[in-house]
Amino acid sequence: MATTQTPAPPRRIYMDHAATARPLPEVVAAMLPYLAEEYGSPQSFHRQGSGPAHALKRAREQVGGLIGAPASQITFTSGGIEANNLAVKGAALAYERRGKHIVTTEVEHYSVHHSVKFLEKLGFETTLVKVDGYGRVDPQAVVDALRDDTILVSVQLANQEVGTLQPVAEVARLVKAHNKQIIVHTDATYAVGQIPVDVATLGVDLLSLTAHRFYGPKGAGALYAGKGVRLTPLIHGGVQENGKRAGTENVPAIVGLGVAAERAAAEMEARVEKVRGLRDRLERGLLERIENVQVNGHPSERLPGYLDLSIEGIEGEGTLVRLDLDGIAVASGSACASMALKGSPVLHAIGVDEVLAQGSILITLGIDNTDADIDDALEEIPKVVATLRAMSPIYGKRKHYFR
Amino acid sequence: MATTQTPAPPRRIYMDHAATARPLPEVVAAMLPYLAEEYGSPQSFHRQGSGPAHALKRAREQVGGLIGAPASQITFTSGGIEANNLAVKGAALAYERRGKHIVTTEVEHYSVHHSVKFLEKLGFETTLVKVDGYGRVDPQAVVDALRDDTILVSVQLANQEVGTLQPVAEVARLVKAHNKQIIVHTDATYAVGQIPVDVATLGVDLLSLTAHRFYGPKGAGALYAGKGVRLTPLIHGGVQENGKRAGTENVPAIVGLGVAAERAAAEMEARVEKVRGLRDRLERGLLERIENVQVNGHPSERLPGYLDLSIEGIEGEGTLVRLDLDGIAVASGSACASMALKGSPVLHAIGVDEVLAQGSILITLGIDNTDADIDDALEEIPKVVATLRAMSPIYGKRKHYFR
Amino acid sequence: MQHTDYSAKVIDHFMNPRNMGELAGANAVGTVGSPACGDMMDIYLKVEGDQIVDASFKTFGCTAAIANSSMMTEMVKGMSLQDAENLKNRDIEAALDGLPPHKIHCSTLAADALHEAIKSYKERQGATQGKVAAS
Amino acid sequence: MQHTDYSAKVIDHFMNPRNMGELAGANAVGTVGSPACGDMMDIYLKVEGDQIVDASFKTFGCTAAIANSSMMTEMVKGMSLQDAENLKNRDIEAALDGLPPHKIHCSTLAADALHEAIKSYKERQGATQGKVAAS
Ligand SMILES: Cc1ncc(COP(=O)(O)O)c(C=O)c1O
Ligand SMILES: Cc1ncc(COP(=O)(O)O)c(C=O)c1O
Repeated sequence: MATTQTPAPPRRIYMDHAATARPLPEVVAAMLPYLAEEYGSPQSFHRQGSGPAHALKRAREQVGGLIGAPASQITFTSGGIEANNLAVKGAALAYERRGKHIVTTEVEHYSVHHSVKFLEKLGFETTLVKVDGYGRVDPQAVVDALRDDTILVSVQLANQEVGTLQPVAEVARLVKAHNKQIIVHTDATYAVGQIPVDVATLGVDLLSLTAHRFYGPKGAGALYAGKGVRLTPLIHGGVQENGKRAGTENVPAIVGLGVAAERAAAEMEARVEKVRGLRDRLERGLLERIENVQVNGHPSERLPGYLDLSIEGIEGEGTLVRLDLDGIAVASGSACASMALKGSPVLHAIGVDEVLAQGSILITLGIDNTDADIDDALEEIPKVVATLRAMSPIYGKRKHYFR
Repeated sequence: MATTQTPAPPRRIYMDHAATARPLPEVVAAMLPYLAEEYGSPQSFHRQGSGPAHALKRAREQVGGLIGAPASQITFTSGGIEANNLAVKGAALAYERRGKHIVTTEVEHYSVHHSVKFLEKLGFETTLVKVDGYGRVDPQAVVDALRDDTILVSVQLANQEVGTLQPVAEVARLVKAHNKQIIVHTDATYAVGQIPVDVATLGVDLLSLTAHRFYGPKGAGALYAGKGVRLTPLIHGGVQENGKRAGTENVPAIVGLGVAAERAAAEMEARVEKVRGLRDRLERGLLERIENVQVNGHPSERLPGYLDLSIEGIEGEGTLVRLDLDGIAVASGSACASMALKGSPVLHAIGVDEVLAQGSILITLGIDNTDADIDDALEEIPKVVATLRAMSPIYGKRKHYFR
Repeated sequence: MQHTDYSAKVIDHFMNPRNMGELAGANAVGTVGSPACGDMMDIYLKVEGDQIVDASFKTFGCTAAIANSSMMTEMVKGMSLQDAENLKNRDIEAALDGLPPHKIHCSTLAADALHEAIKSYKERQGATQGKVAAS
Repeated sequence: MQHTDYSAKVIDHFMNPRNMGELAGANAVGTVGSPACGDMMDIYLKVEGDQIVDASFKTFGCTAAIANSSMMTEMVKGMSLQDAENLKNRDIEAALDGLPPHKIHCSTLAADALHEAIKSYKERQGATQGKVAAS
């Protein structure tokens, strides 16, 4: 099959920071030596190992610094999904003698959901706590789901799709008050580097993060594990990462993660302000220019860069393609745009109408976006919506097709 | 504690290719765009995803090409240890209804051994087949270990410590003749890229490899899985890698793996010849210059770059440090040089005297070594050995201290 | 997949859809799909005697759904009813220089909408001409 | 760890060991460790009256084992037997500017070898002087 030869658009505007972000130039620069002269293994006793070993140590401090944790409590992984798998499976298997019940929410990432499904095959049981129309979980509902044999609670810090922030500190406080032996995990993959995150304030035992969400490289993430928290390794077979995660360390990526963490910590306030400002302008502008559109997620308790829209009468994949041909990269929760051809379970959980869910567009801004990007988006998105609505047999026929 | 301020030696000679190898400059060059402008996620539907997606496809073909496998049968992982975990745990859990018995050898890498230990906690049983004094397994002994409920056989292609090659093709042939339903895995992490490897010739179902052993980057490896071979994922939660391995793909590292695979395939013969030539000269020269030393592993059926020596009367860690201060980086199977402070189980399995095992030095050559490196090693190693022997209270007292 | 996996023809028909909109004087309509599943097509035909003289569409759906609708309406204009009944989704797909594997169902949808329109037209013809439609 | 985690003093005593070799005229020897476990030390002392007038070592073992042997023999030369008996592994470690955590046991070994040598010396003294060694 021939592929498209359409010339590249004059300017690419990236508004899909939920998928991944461009590594900072200083991140890449810091990685390069570890791809070249400092190629040694940190486990080697000789001199070739010492540069990489010190680099790991430094990165561990940098990552700890970003989330208020001692370096010794940071375990490097290949990314956020592995960190979530290690947290959920690792804690469940380490504490299974205490019980086999896990509490989590309807809106967690697949890496938590599928880990839990796997554990169910090993005899574990799960309770999925519901969320409200903003995607928020009620901390009391989490407590109500606890049982005598509950060993693990996993509640994300920010949702991957609508950006809603969960009251994790409150969840942890109540769960620990109920039974302090229960391990509390938070998937903070979407929050770390985007908003201030502090493990002490949160009061969690385990916290997952990934570098490529905050301008670090792909291939490196971390799991914070508080003092005394045991984990059965997911990847067995070596002394690396204190026995919690075997495998020759991906030194270049971990170095990149460290630098990205340090930059995020240093620039946090400015980043939040900038990204939220751009997002708010875009949100206001689009709501002014497009009618019959809804914003998904919590109005205020939401990640600064997130804008998830359900646009009546059109379908997301086509919207995404037209925008991309105009140079604007966004994502969509529509079934057609997903590799699995499945609609978004998050939009379903928060009660978005099924047809509206097919018309969802996820715009996620980052620190590399500019005012000019917002101007362009405010011009292009309404045009594309109008064009597709003109083709739509259902737009304007809400009573027929929408609940 | 103050650290050493010794000035760097004039020239560093790296002879520890068993630990890791320096990525080729063309590998690094190929990775760079994917750390910069081509930073997108291969799962993104928009244009920013298409460069990375095509890069993954290309890398899959390159890796398949190196081992004679179709691209569709290659699953990328974060490295060889993860590939081994996925192979052993993934196959065991996928086929556990057929039985719960696994056969492997005494000399496998910890990633296989510890995966099997983990499975034992889930009710699996294991038989460890013994090896001979060269570290070789007898294929008939593997067959003798099979039971009606055996579902998996895992035998490495080359040993990590003494370099001995296993008769994997013969093992696979006999096992399949016995019961073709049994899944055969080989950890080829130490062989791929060093010697010709072809999955059809081997007749295995699963084969692990890692990039950084053959001049690719850290952070990328692969598991070959033949048609129809099922695997329970180790890392759950995404559509990546056909559902076999979730997580945003580490595109830069995978691209590097692809290029390293292509180079390895193209240069295989020349590499083998060069590295073996250097090794043979070093081996002969050292045996001439040092008395009371033994070569571990098989005399001929051994990886081309491997030279594992047990040197009577001295201890390996000190030898390694002195050589390193002279600019020569090698490894040691001595307990003192290992992070775990444990002696080498491989040397134990092949019956090396315990005291001799403490004096083992592992020299592993690669394509970046030169004739001048060998000259230097032939000069320095005997000197260091003589110095340390002069300090040793046991050298020359074999009757007292050696069995 | 990325949208760059679509052929140039798919992108062309998506960006510049032919025969888009309701058709004045249409005497046959076919509707398939379900908005909740992400695609729905209305196909309008103007049939004169045995021939489709004009065709149009309105589609809610992805790039491939819209491109298949557009291509299909182009293909059937001037076609005999019988040829149109024999038009297969593979024909539309081929006319678009192929579709990514995930998107084959979109060509099926377009073919189904066409066949649906013809069937309803025939039923109505049978009814108005006082004949009972053969099952 | 890497050997660069060793202090400069450790590396210096390893590369330039002091008092290495058997000691002519030694009247006390202490041997500790086991070659199968990776380290073994012979410590030689020449005691005159209450004082250690000379000391030497032969060691099979790692960098830290050799450096500790060397440093310890330096420290005890000229020491009274009583002070030497009170020498702790921490003292040797401190004199070497610290040891990596994995390697603390090497300083223990050196102290043990010293104490072993003194003990055997005293026992022998007791025997030759016709006294019974106090337990
Ligand atoms: C909520 C959430 N957690 C974790 C991850 C994944 O992290 P990574 O892709 O770095 O493995 C994702 C990725 O899409 C996610 O949405
Ligand atoms: C036999 C063997 N297999 C696999 C591996 C590991 O691969 P990686 O470090 O790439 O995870 C090792 C590493 O030391 C090994 O010795």
